[in-house]
Formats: sequence, C-alpha cells, structure tokens
Amino acid sequence: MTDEVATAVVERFPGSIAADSHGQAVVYVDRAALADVARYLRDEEQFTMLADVTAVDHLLDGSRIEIDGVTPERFEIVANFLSHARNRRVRIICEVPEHEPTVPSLTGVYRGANFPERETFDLYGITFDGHPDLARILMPDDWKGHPLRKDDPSARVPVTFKGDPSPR
Amino acid sequence: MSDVRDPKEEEELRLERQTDEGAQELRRPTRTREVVIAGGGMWPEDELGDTMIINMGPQHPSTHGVLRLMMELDGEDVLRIKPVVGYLHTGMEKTGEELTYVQGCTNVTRMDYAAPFSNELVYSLAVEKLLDVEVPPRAQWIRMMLCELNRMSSHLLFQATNGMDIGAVSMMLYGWREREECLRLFEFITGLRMNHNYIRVGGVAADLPDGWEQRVLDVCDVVAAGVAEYDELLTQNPIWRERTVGVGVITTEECLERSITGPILRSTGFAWDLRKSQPYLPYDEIDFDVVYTENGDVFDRYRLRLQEITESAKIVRQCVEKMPAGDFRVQDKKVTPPPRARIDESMEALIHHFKLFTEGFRVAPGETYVAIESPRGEIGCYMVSDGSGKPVRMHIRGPSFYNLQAIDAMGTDSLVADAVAIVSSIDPIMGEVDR
Amino acid sequence: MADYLPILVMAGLVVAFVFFSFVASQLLAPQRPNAAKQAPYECGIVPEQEPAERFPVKFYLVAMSFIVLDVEIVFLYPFSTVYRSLALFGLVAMAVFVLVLLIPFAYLLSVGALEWGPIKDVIQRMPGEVLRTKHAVLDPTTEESEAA
Amino acid sequence: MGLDQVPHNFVTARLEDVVRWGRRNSVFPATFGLACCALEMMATGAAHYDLARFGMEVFRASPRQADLMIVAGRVSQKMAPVLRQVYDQMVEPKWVISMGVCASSGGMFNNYAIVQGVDQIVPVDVYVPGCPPGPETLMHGILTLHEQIRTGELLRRREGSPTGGAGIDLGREPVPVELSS
Repeated sequence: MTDEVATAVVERFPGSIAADSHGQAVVYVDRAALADVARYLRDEEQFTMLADVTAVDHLLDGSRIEIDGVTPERFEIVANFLSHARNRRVRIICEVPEHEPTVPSLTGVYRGANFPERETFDLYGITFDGHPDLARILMPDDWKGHPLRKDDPSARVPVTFKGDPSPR
Repeated sequence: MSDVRDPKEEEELRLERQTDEGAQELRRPTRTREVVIAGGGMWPEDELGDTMIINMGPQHPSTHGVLRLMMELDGEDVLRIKPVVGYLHTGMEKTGEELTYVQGCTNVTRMDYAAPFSNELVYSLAVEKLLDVEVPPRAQWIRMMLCELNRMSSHLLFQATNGMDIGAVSMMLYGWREREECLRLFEFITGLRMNHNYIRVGGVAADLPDGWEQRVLDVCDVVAAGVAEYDELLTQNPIWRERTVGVGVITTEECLERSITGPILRSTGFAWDLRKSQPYLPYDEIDFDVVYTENGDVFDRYRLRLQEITESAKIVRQCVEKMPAGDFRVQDKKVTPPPRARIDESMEALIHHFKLFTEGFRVAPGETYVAIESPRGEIGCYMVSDGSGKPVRMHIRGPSFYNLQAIDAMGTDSLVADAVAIVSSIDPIMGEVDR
Repeated sequence: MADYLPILVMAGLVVAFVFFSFVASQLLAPQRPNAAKQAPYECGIVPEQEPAERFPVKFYLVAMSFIVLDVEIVFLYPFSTVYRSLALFGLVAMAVFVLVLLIPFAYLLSVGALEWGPIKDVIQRMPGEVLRTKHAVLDPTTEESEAA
Repeated sequence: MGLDQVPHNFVTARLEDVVRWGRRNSVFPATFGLACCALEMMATGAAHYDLARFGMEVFRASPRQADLMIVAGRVSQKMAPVLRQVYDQMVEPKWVISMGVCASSGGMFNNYAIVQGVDQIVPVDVYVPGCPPGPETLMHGILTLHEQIRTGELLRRREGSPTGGAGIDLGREPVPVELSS
C-alpha cells in the first residue's frame, strides 16, 4: 500500500526506507542525502512547498516505533513536504546521532527553511551546514544550552503555597 | 565563544545587558564569515555606511505584539528589513511534553490567541489520528461552526488593527464592536471569551446550550452588516487606496519558496485552501468558495479577508441548518471522562474518571502530522507518542512563523510607513510565531 | 487703547498659564532622573549605537522649499485683509510677487526634490540620476549586487 | 511627606488632594500588550467597555507620555530587559498593573522561558487575576489603582518590594480597598 511518491524516492535514493504512519507517506532517508532528496522532490515530484522542518529528541522514550533497516538514533530531523499540484504530502525523516548533530541545510532548495532551521538549531542544537545566518532565533542570544532537549532541565520554579510575606 | 563566568554575574549580565542582535554585531565590526555559529547580526558582513539601523522594536504600537523589525534606512527608504522574533517565547512545546493528552489543549489554545479554536482543533485531530478514534458527526459539525466563527472574529481583529495601523483609527472601534459580538457568543457557548479549551480530544467539551441557533444567526447578521459598513468606508476611499494599492507586492513563486500559506498566498492569485483541497472536517457537505485575488498587495489582502468574513458567515449559516443530532463526544470509555453525575453511581465511572484525569489515556507509539486551515494559513501539529500518557514531541507549525519570512520580499525598498502597512497585512500573531 | 484690551488680556492669560504649568510641574512632579530617561527611546532596546547625526540630503531640500513657500504665505495674509482697498495696483504687485516664487517651485518639481515615494518608483519616474547612499552588499542570500 | 519642595501641612493638604484627583483622572496607559491579555486590554479600551470613561482616553505608545504600564501577557526571558528599559524610561509618577496570571506569577507556564512574575523586574501596584482577565476584571483593577492614587502617599517609594521598588507607599498596612461610589 506504500505511496507512489515514497516508492519513487526509495528507488531514487537506495539507502532510504518507505514507511506508513496512520495513512501518511513517510520516508526514512540517510542524513547526508536530505538536501538532495528535497531537491529531487521539488524538481521531479512537483513538491512546491516545504511545510515544516523540526526535530525530535528520543532520549527518554517509553517504546519507540520500530522500522526495520532504520538504526534509531537520539535525534530525528523531520521535514514535511506538500505538493499543491498533486494535492499530497510526504514526510522525510532522517536519524541524527547525538555525537555529531549536523544535517545539510534545506535553504538552498527552499528559502522557507531559513527560520525553522534556525529554530531547530536554537532549541535542539542541531547545526545545518550551508545555512546563511544560523543564529538563535527564539532564545536570548547569550542563552546557554538548548531547551527542548530532554536532558535540558525545564527549570520549573518550585511553587511555594505557604503564606509567603514577600511578594515572591 | 564567550569565556565561562560564575552564574551570579552571568544572571546579572543577562538582565542588565541588552539581548538585541544588531547592537552586539556593531560592536564587533571585524566578524569573519566562516564562524559556523555566527552571532545573529543584522547581516554578517555589515559595516557602517551612512545609513541608519533602527529598531521597530518589541514595544511598538503597530507591530501586533512583540515583533521587532531591524531596518536599515536611507532616509525614509527601507534598504533592508529583518524580523527579530523570540520576545514572546513561552516554551510551549516543552510544556506540551509535560502535560498529558487530556491537558494538552489548554496549553495549545494559548498559541494563536486570535484563533484559539484552530489550535485546539489541530491538536485534537493529531491525537485522534494517533488513537484512530472516530469523532461523532455532531461534534465535527460543532467544531466546523466554531472554527468558522473564530475565522470571522480573527479577521475582524485584523480589520481593526489593519485600519488603525494605516491610519483609519476609527476602524479599531468598529472592528471591535463586531468582534465583541463574536466573543460574547463564544462566552455563551464555551463559557470563556478566549482560550476556551472547548474542542478536546474526542469531540467537544459540552453540548451547545439551548437557543444557540438564534444567537449564532444574530451574530452572523451583525457581522454581515459590519462588513458592509467597512467595505463602504474603506474600499473606495482614495487615501486608503493610495496607502495600500501596490504596496508590499509579492508573487506566488516568492510565496511558495518561502512556505507562505493562507491569505497571503491566496492574495497572489494561487487559490489554495486546505478546507477545499484536503478537507479535515465535513467541509465537502458545505458549499462555499475559496476567496482569492490577483496582484498580492496590501489592498488585496485587506479585500480578501473582508470577503472571507462573509464566506465564513455563509458557512456558519449552513452549519446552523444542517447541524446533526447525536452525542457531542466519542463514547469510548477510555478517552472521554464520564459525566459528573455518573461518578456517584458507578465505581467503574469513578475509576475511569480518576485514571483519565491523573495520567490521561495512553496513546500507542507513533507519529503523525495534521494540518488545517487557520485564519493565518496552514497550522500543522506534528505529534510523536511513545505509549505513555504524555507526547514525546508536540510541535505546532505556526503559519505566522513562516509568513514573517515574506517581510524581506515585501518590505525591501519600501517606505517606513509602508513597512507598518506590510507587517499589518501579514497579520502575524506573536503567540504562534514564538510558541 | 480700548480695542487692544482683549489682546492684552489674552496675552496675560497665556503668560499666566505658561508660568503656572512650569511652576506646578517643578513643584508637584517628583524629580527622579536616571540614565534610561536620558537615553534615546528605541522601542525598548538599549541603544548601543549613537543615533545617526548625518541625515540624507532629501530632508534638507524639502525643508528649504517649505520655508520658501511658507514665507510667501505669510506675506499673503496682510494682503488678503486689504486687497479691496489696494485695487488693481495691489493685485498686480502681489501677482508679480507670487509669480516670482512660482518659478523656483516649478524648478523644484522638475528636478524632483519633492519626489518622496519609495526609491524604486522614484528611480523609474526620474529622468536624471537619483541621489542614493552607498550601502553594503544586500542580503547574501539574494544575488543583487551593490545598488546604483 | 507632601510634595517635593512644599512641606506637608494643613495649608498644602487641599493642594495635594487636587493633585491626587488630577492624577487619578488622567492616567495614560502605555501600550505594553504582549500576549492574549493584550486583546482583552484592547477590548477594554474599545467602544463597548470604553476605558475613556475613567480618563484613560488613549493608549500612549511611547513611555515618555505614559504614567501607567499595564503588563498584559507573559513576559519571556528575552523580553525582561526590554520591559525594565521601558519602565525606566517612563516618567514619574508611574504605576504598574500586572494583568493576567502570566504576568503576575508566570501562570500555567512554569518553565525556563517565562519570568515567574513580573514583580521580579518592576515593582507592581495592582495584580489583576484571570487568564485572560475579562474587561470588567481589568477595569476593577484599574479602579483599585485609582483608589490607591486617591488615598495613597504621593511620592515616597515603597522600600519593601524586592527590586527597591518605585511603587506607591500606602503608609499603612495594605487593607483591601473598598471602592467608593
């Protein structure tokens, strides 16, 4: 039942594996081939828009979906593409190891990847090679650490309920 | 890059020192390009010509919240414009990972605070897709009606602030007059004017109160009258047309390569609306048409949103006619908490109630991306679950976050006053930009 | 003297009001100067860079042409109160005066000193070379080179 | 302690009442709309709930012309220095209303990004509860502030607040203020 776009990508890029998640086409590709897959999707498969680029941190997962042939790493870069002409979506996922979190940037293919990649770098610390202006976008510039990582403390302030004379 | 300092002094530094990107950049003129993690300067190879870099900063009357625009001006002409965001970053995606699926809606509804129903809907649809649960038809129709009413109130907010930004200050009062009607209707149906937490996983929180049909139709009539008044007031107004026609022009290719969706994309002549092309609610049983215009300037975006209000009113009227009966929430015990009265009667209901509200229902491991049409464009929710009661990852693709990338395409080589009109025509809501 | 009374009363009131408001603000307003109040207001951002002293010449041109034409109006006001009694002679004199000032105004329009619109429209409309500042290369992601 | 140079005694008592009355009825709020509460603040300023009845006719954009800062919305860590800068640039006498639970105590966002209560940055005079507080709630907060201005001391700063604050010293134990007619 796999989607014909997924099969096209799989035979075009041998290292990738097609999968199906709740009826949506998903392709797990090799980390280095991300930009080429995006260029292929845009040029040959009429995927005119990059909907979203984001990352997932699987450090503290309960149980994780097993896809045969995909070596689960800590980080995952997820890119959603949308084709207006063919009215379909595809999701490209690539595993990113913890010790070397770098991924080729998509800004060369889609200019719209500029902000989301900066946000992913800001909140996860995954650098995108070839990004024109990779800097923090959401956090203050002198912020230490990447907040959305599972091991980054969520800095919850212990809320004190006893009758506290001082305002805070 | 910076040396290690003790936390106390560092804390002092952060609060005292300014966190604007441009200023740090100017202090270190000789910044080399090959540094991979570049300090976010205005532009890496910037050196001071005799132009002026000013901040249309976070606290500014017309930047729709805390958006900051760094502009390089030659007199009044904007040479380069760069949005700096993050001044309302609330860490909602981190909080989303710490809340159970039952509580998630309260967190998500505060992202795009002009259209809370769209956030709740996209979150609920994502969780329902992971759960493979079927929402009863009445709930779907209630959701559709409320989302369209929310589109009306959000576009009314746009008309109010867009008018005030461009100079028609009275539009603020008119816009709010109609929006107040919508908010009062939301309070009547959901109990709250904003941040309703009404669309939940599995359906809606409560059934529609009695006498809702008449009140909904009254609001539609009031808003239709208001929209006619705006049209008469502004569309033929020469000053308005002088300030908006031909300002901030963007083409379809520029929009598509910047992942821009919603009214901005439709204003360039590309009629793409998720309600029509990928219906996520029973939109196919409703006849409405996608509003689009041709030349993609500020005037077209104003006209487009005005027409979209009447379209949404048309949809809401059809929803009132075709509202099916039935239950408003999925009857699956594992997802929907039992009604309050049942808890005293049956022990099983008490257990379900307790389980649902302490650790929430469990979702099988999986991941999904769901996208719907919010008043600002395609809002998407990427959800990854690992079998526990809390999501591993809850990412909301905010349309305004991508629409802001249109500013340099529209704003370059325009006047400063036009920059205000352009930002207002993009209609960014900083809550969903910064999340 | 009698017909000057209203003007004197009005002048007195003006002076009194100005004096009262200054004294009141000195007396009643708490004086608490701090560095931030002296700093220029940049929408909340602490300005690290001095505000630019050099302004493009367009502002200066518009200011000068405004002064010239405004002073012309100042001379028209007294004329408008007595133009009936001055009859033809007054009309001719004022016509010459206005004409003399129309010529520089026409020149200003032709040269384009009053062209204010966004630079890309001005470049198309203006025959001659448009005054622009030298500025650095544009956004690296776009290939546009240095502007004219 | 009466006015700056003028001693506080029987003669100047009436003058102080006039000054307090003047300040109470012409408080100009600075637009500091951050998040959802900003929409409710605008709704309060709009035609239906009309703040102009209380002399707050217009929302001044620049801090130079404003004497009340309504912190409407959640204050992020990146926004904290900006908020402090705008507060410093406001003219004396100035008051702060912390609108909504996010401004008052960080609200439901108890995490790394939000300042847990704006009173860690600027001294706050009135906390308005609600998420978002309805226009009526905000108006109740504003009327409470008006009562504070009408009955409070004019100048002395409240030393007690953590940031060596610049609020209004009530000169007595802060009892709940009954709204006069």
